[in-house]
Amino acid sequence: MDFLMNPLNLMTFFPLVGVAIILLIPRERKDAIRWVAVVTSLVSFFISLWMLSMFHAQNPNFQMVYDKIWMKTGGFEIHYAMGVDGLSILLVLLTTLLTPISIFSAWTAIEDRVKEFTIAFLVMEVGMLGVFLALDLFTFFVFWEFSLVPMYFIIGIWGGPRRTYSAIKFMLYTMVGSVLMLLAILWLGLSQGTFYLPDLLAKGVNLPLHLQSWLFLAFALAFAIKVPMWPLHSWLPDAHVEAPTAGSVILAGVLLKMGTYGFLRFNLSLFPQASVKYAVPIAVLAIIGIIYGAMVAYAQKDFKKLVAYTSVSHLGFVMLGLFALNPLGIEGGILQMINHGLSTGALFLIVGVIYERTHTRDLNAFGGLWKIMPIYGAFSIVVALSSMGLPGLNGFIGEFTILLGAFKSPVLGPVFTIFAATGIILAAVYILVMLQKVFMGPVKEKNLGLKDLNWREITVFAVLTLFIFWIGLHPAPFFNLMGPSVEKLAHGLQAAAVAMH
Amino acid sequence: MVLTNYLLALSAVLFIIGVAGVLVRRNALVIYMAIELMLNAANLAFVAFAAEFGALDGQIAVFFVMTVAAAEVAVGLAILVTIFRTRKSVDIDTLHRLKG
Amino acid sequence: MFLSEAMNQTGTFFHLVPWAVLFPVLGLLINMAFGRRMGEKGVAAVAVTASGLSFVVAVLMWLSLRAQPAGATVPFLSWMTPVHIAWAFRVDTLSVTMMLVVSGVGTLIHLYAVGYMHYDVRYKGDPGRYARFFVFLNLFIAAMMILVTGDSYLMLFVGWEGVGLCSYLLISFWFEYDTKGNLSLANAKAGNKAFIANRIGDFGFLLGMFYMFSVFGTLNFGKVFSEAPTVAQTHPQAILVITLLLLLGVTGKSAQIPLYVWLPDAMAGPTPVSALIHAATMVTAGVYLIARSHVLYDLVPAAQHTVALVGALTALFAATIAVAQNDIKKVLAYSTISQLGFMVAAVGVGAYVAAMFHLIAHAFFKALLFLAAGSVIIALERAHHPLPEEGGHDAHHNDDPPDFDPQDMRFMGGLRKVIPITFWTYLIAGLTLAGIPPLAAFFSKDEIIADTKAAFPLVYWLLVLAAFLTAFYIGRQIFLVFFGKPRSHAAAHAKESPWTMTSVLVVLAALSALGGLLNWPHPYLAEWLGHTLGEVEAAGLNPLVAGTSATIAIVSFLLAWWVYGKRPLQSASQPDPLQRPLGWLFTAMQAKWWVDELYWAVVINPYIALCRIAAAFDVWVIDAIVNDTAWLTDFVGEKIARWQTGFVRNYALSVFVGVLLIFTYLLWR
Amino acid sequence: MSIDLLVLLVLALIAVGAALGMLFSRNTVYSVLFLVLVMLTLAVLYLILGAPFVALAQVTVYAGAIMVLFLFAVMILGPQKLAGAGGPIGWQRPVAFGLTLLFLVEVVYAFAAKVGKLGALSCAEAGFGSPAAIGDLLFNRYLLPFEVTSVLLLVAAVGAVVLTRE
Repeated sequence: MDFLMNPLNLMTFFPLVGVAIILLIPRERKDAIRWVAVVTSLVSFFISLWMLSMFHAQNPNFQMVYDKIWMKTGGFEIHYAMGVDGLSILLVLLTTLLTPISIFSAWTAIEDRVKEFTIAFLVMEVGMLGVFLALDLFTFFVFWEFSLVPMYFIIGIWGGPRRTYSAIKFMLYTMVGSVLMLLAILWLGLSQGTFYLPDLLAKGVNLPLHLQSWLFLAFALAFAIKVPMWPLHSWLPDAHVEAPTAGSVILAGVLLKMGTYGFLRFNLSLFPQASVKYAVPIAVLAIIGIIYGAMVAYAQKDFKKLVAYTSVSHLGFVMLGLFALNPLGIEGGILQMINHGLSTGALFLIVGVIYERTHTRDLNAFGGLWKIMPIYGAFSIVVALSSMGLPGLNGFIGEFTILLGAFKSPVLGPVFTIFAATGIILAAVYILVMLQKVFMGPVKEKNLGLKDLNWREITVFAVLTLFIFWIGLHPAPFFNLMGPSVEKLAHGLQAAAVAMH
Repeated sequence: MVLTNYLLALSAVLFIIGVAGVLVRRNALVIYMAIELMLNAANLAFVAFAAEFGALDGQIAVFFVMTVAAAEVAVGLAILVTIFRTRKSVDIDTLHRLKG
Repeated sequence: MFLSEAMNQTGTFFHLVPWAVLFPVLGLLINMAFGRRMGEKGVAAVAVTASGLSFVVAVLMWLSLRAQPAGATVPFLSWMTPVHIAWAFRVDTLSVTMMLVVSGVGTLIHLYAVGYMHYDVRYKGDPGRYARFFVFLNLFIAAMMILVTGDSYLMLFVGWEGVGLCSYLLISFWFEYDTKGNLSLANAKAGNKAFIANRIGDFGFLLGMFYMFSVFGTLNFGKVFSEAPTVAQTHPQAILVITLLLLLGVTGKSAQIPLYVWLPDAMAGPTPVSALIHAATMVTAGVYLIARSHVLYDLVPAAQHTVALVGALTALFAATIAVAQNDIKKVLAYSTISQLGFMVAAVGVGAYVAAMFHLIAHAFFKALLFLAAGSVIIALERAHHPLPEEGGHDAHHNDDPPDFDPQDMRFMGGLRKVIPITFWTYLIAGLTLAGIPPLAAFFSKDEIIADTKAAFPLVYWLLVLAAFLTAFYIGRQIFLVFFGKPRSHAAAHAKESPWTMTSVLVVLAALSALGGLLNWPHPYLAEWLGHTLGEVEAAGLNPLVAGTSATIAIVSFLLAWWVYGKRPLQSASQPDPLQRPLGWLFTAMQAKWWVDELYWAVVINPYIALCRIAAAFDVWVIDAIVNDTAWLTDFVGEKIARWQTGFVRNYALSVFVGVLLIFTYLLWR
Repeated sequence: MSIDLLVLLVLALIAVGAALGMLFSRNTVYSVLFLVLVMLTLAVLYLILGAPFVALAQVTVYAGAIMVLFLFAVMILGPQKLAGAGGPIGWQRPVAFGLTLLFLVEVVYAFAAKVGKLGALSCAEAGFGSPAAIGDLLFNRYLLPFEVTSVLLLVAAVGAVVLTRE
């Protein structure tokens, strides 16, 4: 029974309780199913708050660690290990926050096969939480692959016209990366004698640099596809455009962060020298991602594709932050992951709201919505400004810290910051043009009858806006949570950087 | 005095003729017979080595080869007969439906 | 009794400074929540009191500063812990001066807006938006307060972008119309242009802050200014780069040469917005920034020269364009750019007090000019198609030409008789702008010119030329609008605006007339700012310079009378009297030297094309690579499948080939 | 040239000739008979090699039973001659011939260069290939394969019957 006494396990596997209940409910009682799903994910959220209360921020190491021998094969013990530290706590909270929001927002959007939809969502929450909490390379890989399957079904079944194509593309693209990662995990595990992360971190990976580089690159490829970084991003627009609104919110909000978290937890922690060696190329790719994402987003006609490309741009910032290899950059990167989850999640909800009413995503079909849907307009302006990085809102805090970190970074430098900072101007361009096309200008006749937000949508947006303002005005609690852990990580990287030069 | 090499050479030649038979002929029966020929060539090699090393195991192997050959011929001809009923021809090339 | 309690132990009210920001925020929240239910009167009351209370706090700060001139820093809340920057307010003479101007003029404009928006909202046919206007106006006051009272560059930056946001929201307030009132995207595009131009400026500001943080380790004013001299030694060119990057930010916000293009388009916003944001307060934020960072600028003469040069060039360049504009608000917009050029030139040569003095004077008379222009526009609008509740009959029976635009001066003329109060207040403000002696701007502009004469002769001549053009274009505007005979039905039957608007005009007229007393007989302002800016340049009037600039102003004004007053324009379609003598030069000035077209051709269109290429590249190359690998595997698979012919003999052959290969391998090995 | 060698040569020639005959004969019955001839010559060879029991088994089982079965099959299926050379995949035949010749060349080369002198026949003690010796070996060491082959034969028999049922 001690399995469920550990808060992390309880939180991760609690959604399965919801799944069990939903299985018992007959298919027709859609609302009952939806309520059970929302309540389960909310309870999971409260458990995560309980876990947060037990998390003491000064301790940089893993906390609430649960470690059991899972299987013994060929003289190897494969551990089932779960733990949380400063790097992953915020992402766990983001997951448990966004899941109820996206289920709640899919109330009227999903009508057919609601039972399977909610089950897929809850199972995915288990997968996602597992990824962020796993402390054993093996467990991590299991959860990593496991979380793909529900998203494949969510895109594939409830998606738009080209859903099968984009679902398969999404699945295969990620699988290609994770195959290499599996090889790297095995090679690492076998060469170091253990898959257990704390041991690996304590002992340090004693491999010559060129071998370390290969491992680093294998991990990097798998995570770069997931982030997505510049050349490997072509699955994202298709997956987002075809996924249902709730699916897009979770895909953008959490699944993309598994890539950046992976870089943080594995690439930076396990291979400091290789990180220093590859910091500049990755930073260059990140900057290309920022500028390229912004430009392509500006040229999009489809509202959802525009928002999808903004994710490429925002996560370019996160990657730049992470590979600045100093505490400032990494803290900015982690916070920007949270900000991106909130503001891009909200942006997808905005697309969802208008898509539910007009069943089109073509930007030119809208116009002057602010006049006929004032509340919707107000929330959208706030969310758009937050994703544009307006000071006083959450986006700015992340971007400012990242750019500052990159500027003072031992490996990067002012030139990187200048190019990345142009991203801020380009972000303003595509956001404002989007606002102009959708919310301003004269109202088209067919849009006159559109109803404004109902109470359900308002609660969802209110929660997200609350966080947007909170992180914008008082981010101290968030920074304190991750401070020590990032300090410890950055210390390792600093030593590597000094050793390398 | 007779060297085993010569016997092996004979066995090889017979084997190659068997292979040629399988590849060239279009009549299913002749292909079966070519296979029998190849088996016999193998038996010859077995016996030759049994004789040379003075160990009877080679000859035991011949028996096993024989039983397998017998089983194979039985089943093979049965199949051939059933096919013949539908195809009315023994030509192996008529059977080409199972393709990529 | 209330004051005594509020006073803390040291007998000052410094700890109340956060309320300067919180009152407007409270006001906007109330209006946002209960706007619909409170009706126009309620909304107006809440908004005006919020701004008024902010002004009261400013006055309290002023009182406290009189007692303790050094000022204080009031911490408020922790903010960016990793960079050790907190929400903290800095109260000193410089910030309080700005607070007084912002909240003072702001409250007056709130009052004016109550009347103006009552009509404007009805003409645009969406009374529901009344509350939203005042929400944004209060948000602007709050953002401006954060800007001026911020204790670190980052907090200043929050206010900086906050006011940028408010100007965006207020410019595109009527987002479905254009300035003439027909449905179009013009206002929305103007809003975008303003925000993006500001954002480009803020890009420079941000980089400046990054460099500052990497060199100083902090963005807090106190620490930065104390460490500046030492850093100037250790990192020789650091301060230069930082100050120039800050200048880029200033050009964005205070509409100087490269990034001024958004201000004329910002006239798309309702007139109170133009008055408050694009004349009195927001655009002066750049001047405040340089004045605040005077320590940095004083260390690097090269930076100061560039600032002065940029200011002077802008002053002259904008003045030339203002001379040839027909839209009443466009003239004032370019005039604002030009006057800002004066201020930036002043801080460029280190004349911080002169700059602040001109800033204050400008806030008064330019706000008045805009509000009076607004009153003229509303007067013409009400005459053109009167509102139903004012006995307006629906049919457009009057003989106004179809393309009648209430903002175009060619349709005005002879308004002094029909709207006398607006005329007299406009005249006072116009003469102040021109720099006619007894009025405020004469002293402030004269101080600037006197200081530049000593420090930077080239800038001096540029400013003198700009002053000459200033007097000319304001004279032109006054004679076109108020003298001669009415050139349209609406001009003939214009009616004076209600007392709520005209009262504000009168107050502002008084302020702009008497503004000179601030620093003339006795340099109060110089002493007052001295506490913050340290040693301040010698005040007092230089008779020679004063004389020359006064004569220039009067001569130029008379010239304007001679061109536009003596033989006033007869009809709206008559070409401008300057058209013939100046020929292509006049058309160039009217077409704003085609700077907008240049930016479109050089920056915007190439960017759009590049984005399209990138989008196509993304689909046809990156996506294609992925899809083609899928197609390739399919193609290869299909080719291999063809090898299974179905003939048993082929399979036998393949087996044999296998045997052969193995055999040969075994042989050769 | 010793007598044994001469005998071997004659038998070899007969065997190869019969095999080629089987290969090229148009009439299926002829090729069956040629195959029988090959088997008989092999039986004689086994006798020479001191494997009398195997030789007799060869004659009775192989030549006798299996070839008779073939004759039955030929009779059932009718000995029509297949006209034409290549049939649908004409290219098969020449390629097959080429490859077999290549294989032959390689085998010859193998014998010439690679295979050393193997030992001469030892024709050791009498009773070497006698049924007693084979039986003893068969039922001791090779009992399991013996049982397995019996099962195999059973399956083959049942299979043949099932397959040819109407």
